[in-house]
Amino acid sequence: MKSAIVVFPGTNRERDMAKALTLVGGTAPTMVWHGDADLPQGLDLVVLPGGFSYGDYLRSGAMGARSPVLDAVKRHAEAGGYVLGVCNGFQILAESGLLPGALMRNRDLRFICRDVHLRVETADSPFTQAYGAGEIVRVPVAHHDGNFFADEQTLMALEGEGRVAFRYCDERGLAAEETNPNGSRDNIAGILSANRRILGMMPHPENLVEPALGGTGGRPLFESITEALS
Amino acid sequence: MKAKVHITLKTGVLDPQGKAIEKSLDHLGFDGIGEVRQGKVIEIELAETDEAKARAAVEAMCRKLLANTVIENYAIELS
Amino acid sequence: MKAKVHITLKTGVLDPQGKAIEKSLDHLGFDGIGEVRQGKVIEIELAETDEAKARAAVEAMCRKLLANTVIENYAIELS
Amino acid sequence: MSTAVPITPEIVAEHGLTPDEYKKVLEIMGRAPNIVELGIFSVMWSEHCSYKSSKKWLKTLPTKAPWVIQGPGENAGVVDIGEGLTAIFKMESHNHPSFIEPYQGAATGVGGILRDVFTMGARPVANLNALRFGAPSDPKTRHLVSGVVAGIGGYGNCVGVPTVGGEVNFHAGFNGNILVNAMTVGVAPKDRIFYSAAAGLGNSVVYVGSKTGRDGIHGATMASAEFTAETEDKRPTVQVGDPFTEKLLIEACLELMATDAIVAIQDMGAAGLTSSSFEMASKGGMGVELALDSVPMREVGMSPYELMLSESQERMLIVLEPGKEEMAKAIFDKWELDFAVIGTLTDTGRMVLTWNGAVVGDLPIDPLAEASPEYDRPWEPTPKAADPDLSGAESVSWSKALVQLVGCPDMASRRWIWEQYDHLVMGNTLQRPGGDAAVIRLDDAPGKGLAMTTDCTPRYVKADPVEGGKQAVAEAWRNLTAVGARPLAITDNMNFGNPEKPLIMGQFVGACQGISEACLALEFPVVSGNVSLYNETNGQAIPPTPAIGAVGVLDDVDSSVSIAFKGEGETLVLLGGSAETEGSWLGQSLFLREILGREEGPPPPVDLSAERATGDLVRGLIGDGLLSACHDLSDGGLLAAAAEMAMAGSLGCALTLDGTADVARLFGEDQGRYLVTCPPETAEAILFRAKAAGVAVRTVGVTGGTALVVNGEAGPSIADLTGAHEGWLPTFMAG
Ligand SMILES: Nc1ncnc2c1ncn2[C@@H]1O[C@H](COP(=O)(O)OP(=O)(O)O)[C@@H](O)[C@H]1O
Ligand SMILES: [Mg+2]
Repeated sequence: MKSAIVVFPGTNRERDMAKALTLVGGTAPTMVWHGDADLPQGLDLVVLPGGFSYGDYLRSGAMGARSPVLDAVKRHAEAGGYVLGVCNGFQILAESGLLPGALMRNRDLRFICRDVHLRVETADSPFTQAYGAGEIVRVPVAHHDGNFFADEQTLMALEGEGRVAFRYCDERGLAAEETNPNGSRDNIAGILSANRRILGMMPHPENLVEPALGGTGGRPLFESITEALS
Repeated sequence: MKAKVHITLKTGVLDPQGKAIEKSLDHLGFDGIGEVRQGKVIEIELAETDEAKARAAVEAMCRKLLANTVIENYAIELS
Repeated sequence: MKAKVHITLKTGVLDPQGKAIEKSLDHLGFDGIGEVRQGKVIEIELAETDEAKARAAVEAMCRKLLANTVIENYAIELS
Repeated sequence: MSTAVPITPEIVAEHGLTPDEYKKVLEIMGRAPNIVELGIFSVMWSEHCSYKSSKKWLKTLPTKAPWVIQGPGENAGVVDIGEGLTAIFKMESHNHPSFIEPYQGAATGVGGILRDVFTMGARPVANLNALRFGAPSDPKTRHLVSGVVAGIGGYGNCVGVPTVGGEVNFHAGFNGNILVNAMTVGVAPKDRIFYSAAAGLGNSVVYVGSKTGRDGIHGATMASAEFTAETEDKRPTVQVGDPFTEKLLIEACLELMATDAIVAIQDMGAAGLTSSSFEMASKGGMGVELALDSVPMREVGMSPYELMLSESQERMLIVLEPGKEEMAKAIFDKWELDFAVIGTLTDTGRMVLTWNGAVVGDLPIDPLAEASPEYDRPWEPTPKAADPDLSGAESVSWSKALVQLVGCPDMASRRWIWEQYDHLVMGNTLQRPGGDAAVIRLDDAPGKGLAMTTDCTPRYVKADPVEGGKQAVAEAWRNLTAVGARPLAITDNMNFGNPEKPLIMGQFVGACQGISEACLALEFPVVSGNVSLYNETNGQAIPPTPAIGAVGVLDDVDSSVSIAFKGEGETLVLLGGSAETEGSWLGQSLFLREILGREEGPPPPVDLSAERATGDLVRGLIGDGLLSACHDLSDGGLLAAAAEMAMAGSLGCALTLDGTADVARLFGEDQGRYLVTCPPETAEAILFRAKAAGVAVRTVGVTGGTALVVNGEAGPSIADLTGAHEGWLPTFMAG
């Protein structure tokens, strides 16, 4: 699998992502600078990592979504390429229109860093195939703007096409208001594009891939992509 | 010229900041408070002196960057 | 009534967001952009119908909660 | 222009210089200074920059050990952690600004301490924060907690450095004067550490980072020196942090540091351009000439005075090797940061400031630095406290008291706080907040880890500054030991009241003495620190708070243990203390304050040799894999420690104590003790090794069940304890 991580000014989880990709996938990703007009040739996967591109100023992901490299990411996506956006990466994907909806300020207005439980809503995607559908996994969130919003029509489309990838829930799988950390509509934590090759998610699978870090809930995601792209 | 861009959340989009302010005002003992919504104002100094051209430019800025039209409306005021 | 509270950073106070927007507009190819500053607008629906009383209440809200007067100025508009 | 402002006695006084100090200024200058020069004297001789009240005593602190590479005197301390790496760290206060504007005050505090660390070549790898707030009942407290925590998170989260630990106290003594102490730990290769001493005649002095605005220029001074009609507009402003720019600055500086372009580098902290340029020149025995008109400015109409005194954030000063300007500029251009050559190094020994070619300031560097005032302020020791009144203790139910203690403001879980801090970014956090010390692993040395903690118990220090000073160091050492780390060194943040009062000065002197004794006994030197004096409101000083930040190393990070009970049926062993006095010390205990409502008595004494023996034993046991959990005993004593371990592991335990289990034994805060667990078959080996080391040891119970049981009497369930422990802070903050 040939992967690249896009680094924007202010990105701060690119190393975490690189570590996870290398550990699970076996090959180190290339780092691409936001100002670059082109992505490396023959790329399978582009990752927009977590962090605070442009300080999250104006709106999280707004400025990153308008940087030159995003045009290249869009071309990659249009050509059927795979894109993973985590946290700030998801915000950028939403801001750029590659995924629907928007990520607003958390319901309680506070930054939240803690482990949450996710229900894997579909195993039918290159990012989730190594999970079982309905499986409950524990991974951390670390964000201030993770409150997913989309209008009714969009939500219906996402649900109808099985494009909700992850939902916040409790350790038994119950997705309710009390298990919703940030106010996201319908507890949505991650969504897929129509061709299922773009995944945007707020939680950080890359931060929980080793027992030493306290768990391996994020690992199957990287196993999935590695398998899909090998 | 100077442009003021007012950015507000579309109706129907829940406004966590507004809600929180509403609650806090309530806690502080203010009553008769209805809905509270929070928006942004971005003030931009422009070299352009022609109003129509300035408006067109600011329109473009709004669409390209300043507002997220999935959730936000914008209004431009020039002076 | 409806109150609109405009909150702006005092002159001289650094506005990192404004600066970043300025740079970003520049990168997007907009030229002739001078200083950019970002502020907030808070819209509040009030049960009060007397203008003077409403103004006094909103003043109090500004001082107690809405504005951080160490770094921000506020202006109230009623309608 | 500013240089024309006449220097009147009022202006001198507003610059905080005493008549005697001003006499010295005249001697050094050989003439009256102009306003720019006066401003420079004023900041260089301020308490903050000159340490005039504290210097005499700071010099007595132990600062050396074979692993210390750089002690106090540079931007941060440096210790060798093996495998060609160093840990670089420091703690610094931002108390007053955080009280005025909690979010920005705390945020810029974090920004400042980060710069102190990366200026030395380190990539920051962890942040900690030691916070002291007023009583929960004080109307300002909630707002201050909320703002400070959001500010620390807002800055640290954005720059991408995990905030992994800290401490929080609430006490009425901090009502008008909170303490916000921030600590950063960084890691750098041993052969690439950067210092601040300028060198090389003719080398360029370069300014990088953000532009200079009118942030934080001393209010009173400005008002009378410069302001006329436009006062409102030119009013000095609160510093606002820009963590995004800081993140770029970290990356740009580290990129430049990977080349061979830097001769010296210094962040612009308090007193901005003045102290950074002055210190760099002074340390290197150089002169410096600065063209102030080339400083990047944020606002129009700024004066040389303002440029020299501004405290705008996210700026650094660098002396470059000749010919490296272009290459360096390219790096800062890439990161879209300002870069300007603003001066050159000279051999005149003077600081010469120009403005559009005209000299606006000309001062001798060494005489100014050498003549910087140093006071031997009169001091009085704190009188010894009488024994506490313990009446009422007999009738207390231990079970109720325990629930009350684990849910009291000083012991309740800080989860509400640390969940607002990104404590996971970088992907190296092995022990998250909530344990005795945070543990992170190192990217550049697989298998190795760093442990860190901050500690101080102000109520102990107030009752007895010497014992309290010792205790702060000992507790930090103990917390590192409890996760299996080898303690290396500390940074101290000395927060006290007005040193001109002999009793307050006595607290400072006593704390220094206690810290010194502990550092020597534990081989745990001071490598950096910060002093914050005059923490008073309406003449009332804060409880003396010498906050200790400490760093230790784990050579085998996998051997580290946490506080959580791991499984049913494990043996609980209590290590340390002494068999005779065990659990009897209630003076200044949390039990006495929270349950009996009295803040009395002397604090528990620290026996440093027993401390050392016990800690060394515990570390050895952890290293050898004999322990499954370990927690030191602090606030709330034995029972509180057992409860914390039980809550962390969601598992109960039954304690069996010889004789009667009175509250003094359960809640006494005798020092130097650890509660550990091990599989039953290992207990024998632990008892044996403890006896061989001369460390008091006894098995005190077994894990299991869903409640805490003492000598057969069932106490609270783990669920009730957890409810009280986790409930207090969120409930308080929801107000
Ligand atoms: N301000 C804070 N920020 C982050 N973590 C904190 C803060 N305050 C306390 N903690 C964490 O809470 C836990 C308990 O703190 P404390 O009671 O001071 O521990 P100890 O008694 O072991 O010194 C520690 O892990 C500490 O790092
Ligand atoms: Mg401890």
